[in-house]
Amino acid sequence: MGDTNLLDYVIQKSGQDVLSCYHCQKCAAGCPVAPFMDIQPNVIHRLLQYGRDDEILKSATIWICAACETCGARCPNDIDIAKVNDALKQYAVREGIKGKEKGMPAMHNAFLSGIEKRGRMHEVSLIRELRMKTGGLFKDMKLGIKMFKLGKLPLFSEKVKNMGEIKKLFEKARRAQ
Amino acid sequence: MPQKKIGVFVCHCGINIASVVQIEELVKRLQESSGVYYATDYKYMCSEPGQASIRDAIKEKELDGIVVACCSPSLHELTFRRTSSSVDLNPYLCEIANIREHCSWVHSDSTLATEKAQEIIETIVEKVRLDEALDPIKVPVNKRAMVIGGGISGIQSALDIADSGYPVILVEREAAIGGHMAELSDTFLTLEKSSELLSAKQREVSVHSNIQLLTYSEVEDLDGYVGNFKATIKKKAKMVDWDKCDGCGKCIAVCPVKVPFDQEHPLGKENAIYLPLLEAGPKRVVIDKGICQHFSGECSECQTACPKSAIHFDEQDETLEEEIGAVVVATGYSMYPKDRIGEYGVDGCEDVIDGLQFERMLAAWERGEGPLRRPSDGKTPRDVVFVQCSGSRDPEHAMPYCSRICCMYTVKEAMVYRKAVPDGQAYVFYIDIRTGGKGCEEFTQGGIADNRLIYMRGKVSKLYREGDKVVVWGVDTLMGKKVEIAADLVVLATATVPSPGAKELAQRLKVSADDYGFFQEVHPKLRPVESPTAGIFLSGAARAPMDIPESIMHASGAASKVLALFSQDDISHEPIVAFVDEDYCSGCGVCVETCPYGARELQGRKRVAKVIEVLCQGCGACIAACPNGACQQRNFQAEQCLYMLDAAL
Amino acid sequence: MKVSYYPGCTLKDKTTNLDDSTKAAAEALDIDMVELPEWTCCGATHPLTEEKIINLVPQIRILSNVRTEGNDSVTTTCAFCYNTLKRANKAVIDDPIKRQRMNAFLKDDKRIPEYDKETVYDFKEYNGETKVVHFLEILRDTIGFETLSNRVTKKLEGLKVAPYYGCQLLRPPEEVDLDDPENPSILEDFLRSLGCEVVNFPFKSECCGSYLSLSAPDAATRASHTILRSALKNGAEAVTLSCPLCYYNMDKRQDNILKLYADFSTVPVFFFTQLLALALGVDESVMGWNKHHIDPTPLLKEKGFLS
Amino acid sequence: MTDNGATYSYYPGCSLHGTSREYDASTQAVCAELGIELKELSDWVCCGASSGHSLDETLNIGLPAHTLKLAEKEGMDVAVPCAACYNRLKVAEHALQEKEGVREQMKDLLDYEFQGTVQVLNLVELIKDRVGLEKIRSKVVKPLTGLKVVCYYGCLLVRPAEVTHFDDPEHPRSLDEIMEAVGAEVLNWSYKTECCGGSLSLTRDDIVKGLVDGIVDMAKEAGAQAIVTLCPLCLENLEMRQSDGTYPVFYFTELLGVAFGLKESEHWLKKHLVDSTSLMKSLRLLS
Repeated sequence: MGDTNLLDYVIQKSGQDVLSCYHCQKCAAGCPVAPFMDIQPNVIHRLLQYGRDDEILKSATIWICAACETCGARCPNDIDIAKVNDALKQYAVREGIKGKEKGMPAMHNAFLSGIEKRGRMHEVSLIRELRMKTGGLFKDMKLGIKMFKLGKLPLFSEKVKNMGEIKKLFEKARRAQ
Repeated sequence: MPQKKIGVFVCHCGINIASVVQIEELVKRLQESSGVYYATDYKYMCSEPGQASIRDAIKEKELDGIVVACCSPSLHELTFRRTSSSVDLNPYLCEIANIREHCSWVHSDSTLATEKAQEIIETIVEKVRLDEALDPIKVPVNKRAMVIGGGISGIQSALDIADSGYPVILVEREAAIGGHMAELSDTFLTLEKSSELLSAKQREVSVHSNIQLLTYSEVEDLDGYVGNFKATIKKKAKMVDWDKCDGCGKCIAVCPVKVPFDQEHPLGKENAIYLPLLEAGPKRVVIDKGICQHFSGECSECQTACPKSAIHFDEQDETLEEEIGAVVVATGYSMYPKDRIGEYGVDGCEDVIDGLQFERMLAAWERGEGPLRRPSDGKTPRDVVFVQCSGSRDPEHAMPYCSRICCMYTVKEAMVYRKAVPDGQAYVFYIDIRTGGKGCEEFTQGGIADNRLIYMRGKVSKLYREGDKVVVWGVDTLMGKKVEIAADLVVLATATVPSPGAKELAQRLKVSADDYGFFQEVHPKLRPVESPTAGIFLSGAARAPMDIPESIMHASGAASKVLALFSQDDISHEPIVAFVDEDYCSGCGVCVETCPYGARELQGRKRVAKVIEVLCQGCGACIAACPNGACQQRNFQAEQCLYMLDAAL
Repeated sequence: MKVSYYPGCTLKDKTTNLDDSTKAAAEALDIDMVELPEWTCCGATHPLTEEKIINLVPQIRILSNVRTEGNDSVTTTCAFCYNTLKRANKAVIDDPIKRQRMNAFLKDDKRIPEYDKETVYDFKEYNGETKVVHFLEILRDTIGFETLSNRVTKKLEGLKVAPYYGCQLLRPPEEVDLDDPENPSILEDFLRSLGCEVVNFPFKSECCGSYLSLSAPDAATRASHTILRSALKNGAEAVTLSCPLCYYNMDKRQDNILKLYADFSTVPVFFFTQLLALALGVDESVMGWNKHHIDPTPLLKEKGFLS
Repeated sequence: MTDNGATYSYYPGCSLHGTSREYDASTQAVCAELGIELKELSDWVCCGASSGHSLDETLNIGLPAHTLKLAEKEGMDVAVPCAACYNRLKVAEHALQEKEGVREQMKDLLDYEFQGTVQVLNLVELIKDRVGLEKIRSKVVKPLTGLKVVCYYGCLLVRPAEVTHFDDPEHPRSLDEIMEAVGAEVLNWSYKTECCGGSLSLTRDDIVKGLVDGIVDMAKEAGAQAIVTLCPLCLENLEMRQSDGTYPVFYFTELLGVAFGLKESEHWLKKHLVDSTSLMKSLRLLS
């Protein structure tokens, strides 16, 4: 990341003026998943100011954020914390920093690699690849069977014919990091 | 004396009176009552139709006096007296019988209440029967004002009054006007240089034909009353002949007395002899007798060093007497002494300063006097911690009130500091950020974000020196964790308190001050710029902590009150005052001591007590004290009161 | 001037040198001080229990015994006993209900020591008459540091001492009221009157960890270390204090400090009465140097105060 | 905005070809009934959903931009039933227009110069604004009288407001109006835009259970017999993770189908994990 600290990186990448946060905690109050977070959404800004990058990047908060934009809509200083968390997730993945939350990164990686292969998301292969990485192969098995019986879990994935552009897109994305 | 034709007007006050007092029964009984010539009632006497009925009755029945039975006199006495005088009935022959607060509101038994109402009315009828027609007392107004204090408030009040064409004496304790504003760096919201804003005003004062500037002077005493004050002013000896002195500064160089940096002092005063920041004209030195060692020892270094031998220690203070009509108190504020806050370790810490001292450091940097230097070792502070509410909002140890201006000047100081030290980091420990006022919140939040100030919510518990750092123990309540910062410099936003000597001045002016020493206003909401003593007005921070914009508003507010006073050639005073029957007065002087308003004096060859009618507030203390009944009060004479008692019992 | 002396429990076993040096110094300064007979424990920390009776009984019984001895004041050097006695006394003075309850209890209590004998005791209600005075207050207010410095035979010239107050001597200020809680000066003036060089350091009234040394030893070690390190950093050669518990944390547990903070250098800790006795030329036996964990004698010898 | 009569490009998104087939079928049928022709974009690609914006900014904009390229080539406004896809496309559209440098980056990545000539429409917007309530009312054959429902918009349709510009982020009304138009009794409640947990379902179902139960309880408290929604992700979560297990959740297009008397409606409802047909039968809305 060069000499700029994480604070400057996040402000630039997410386009959110994190420094204008005056910690009214309206976001934390309205965030549906805040109770499950180890660091409250706005406290991330304070830790960025203190330069406690490690603590942030290893937190469960940035992965649990469901990007439902409630905070962004209600923040008096118009800070969209979902975008801040995106910038932090992207940075953590790129720097290979593993945090408390293992499931979500694995799920997102499996999702994108599926698209790189097929151009479209295929639930069965996504779940298979995810469970192989994080274990719990038989989780939701009962539900899975029921959905399969209802014809909602096609075994064969649809594939995009012209994959050339997709391949190029993923290539350039990797190089752009 | 022919029987006076007295009319009684009973008000229903909607249901407030009528719901308890039986109005018709009362009016019927009043019509039969001996002292009453005419009696009637109406739903709302104070309404326009109600007052019209009174006016018509007075004219048709040629009434000699009226009683309005309604609510408390403090509500509508004035209204009904104006109604009476509008039909040429002397207003002091119109009296109020309070049958609401004193009767219907406090009773429920309607028969008894009606009887009581009748008694109250008949008592007042007796009073009107013996009332004399009176006219307000006229007092000439000396249209000349005195402003005490030459800070921005005093300057603004003086200019407003002088610009309206009235002469003003501006008395300033220090050798130059400008007050604390002269010491500031930039001022918030526009970040303009404080000295630049001030110098325009200072020049205006020094050249204004209507303003007589008395610097290095203090008000010793104030006598007299509104429109006719007599002020005794002490012009302190400068001990320097300003015609000879050209401000070369040789004397300053040799002066052994050093004014400590963190002791409150006017700008430029580093020694006992110093160059005050004069608003205009050449630089000239002044000696502060209080700390000059010539008087406490035998030093006369400056005298010998002066090439023009302009210094002579024998110059005496001068005392002046000035006749004035109005006084504006603009004594301003000072900072709560920081070494009174033991836990902020101030005893050994030169690098723990207060907000005003940091202003001086920032102003010096802005004047290009080199980089920011901290008091202990002159190093440029990289980490500066601001500690808010030092001594404010602290009922237990210091001032319980919020000093109002620190949140704003702290963020501004932090912004100016970041200009002076671009790679410096400013931390602010606060309990609440109180930046109400136009444009203040945007200024603050913008300042915090743009300058990467770290604002932490938590009151600092302890400061102490460790090596060359000042360690700050605070908490960040957001994290719920203790925060320890090793700072190069700590700026305490100490409480704003009245300027030294304010309490004593209040006593000399016979004006009340609250227990912190801020001057007391008549009414905090409705009459904020007037003191309870008529003719004395309050301008700026002398009344309560306030920033420069508010000081200007209050200054002009006080000035407008002075102009209102000066707009009349004379002022009228309630005529219900005491008077002395000289035949009975034995000149014992008891009444003179008892009078709380100084409205009494023994006069003439016969040494007979005389009432200064303008000062008399009609409290009756002298009447009670007078041993031989020589003293009476108009329309409350003893005989009258006895009759009223008969009617009441 | 006759005053009862209340030593307190630790002065009879672990810190007899505090007891002996106090009595020796008092004698040297001819303060007529008589140890209270049959005294009991003062209840240590000011009553942690809200229980109505037991939290005041020990102190009030001691104070009323002082009165029965015919003295109007009691002195002690232990900060804990001073704090507890003074606050209990104030509680009884300020709160009529507590006073009533204590007197009721003391009235019955009078019969207990005589077990079987039904002795009628002319029990006089206790209303807080006894004055609780720390030994330092006697030096400051009764003797006066001026006269004290004249009575000193051996000036402790050049001994750089850091005065340590701890908490019980100063807080809560409105009840203890010995000195300014944030900027106290009584120990500084005392040391100057002995000729010592006073070392000012910011942690002179920070808590040493007190009885946490039993329940949370690391916390106490950390607290004492912060204090001692700050004293050393400000140039102290020795520390003086007036409380046996602070003494235990600061002197006895310096090797625990060394375990946690390798760069820490040990420093001798004196009771202020030891320095007083030393300065008054009282014989060595009262000092009990051997009771110290960090032996102070090398420093004293080096400074020429010990033969 | 190209008003090409009643033909729109159609971007179903991966879920509608997988776990939410009934949403795809009911959408096509209802649109046909309302005279709208949906031409599915050929060879469309996944919008990246939450994984795109979580892991890689280039993919986050690149994938939906690819779809926008296809749509612009077709030259028709594009209808997007799934709220998540709709959100992603709007974010890309917004970035291309507002964010500096994105247009060039996408030109380099997809070698296509974006014109911004095509509008992205979510299905509620299409039906309520383009078709209009009058047309809907005219098509009602069997009004859904007696059916008490609450409308659940989820978060991605209405937020962030400066990107989606659709309805009101706190109190949206458009779906309520559609359901009222077909005779259902739409009740007011306060969880219209509360998040259901979205992509957390696969890895943190404990969180989704908490959120979903909250939503279902509020719906019951409002007196509703069922929830109507418009997002496949929300419906999946609401059905899979509700502890009640019997509280029906409908796609709004399914109810429109029933109201329009479309025969295959029952077929769609049968595909739900949570039985939704018995409620309809009890109200005699299904034979």
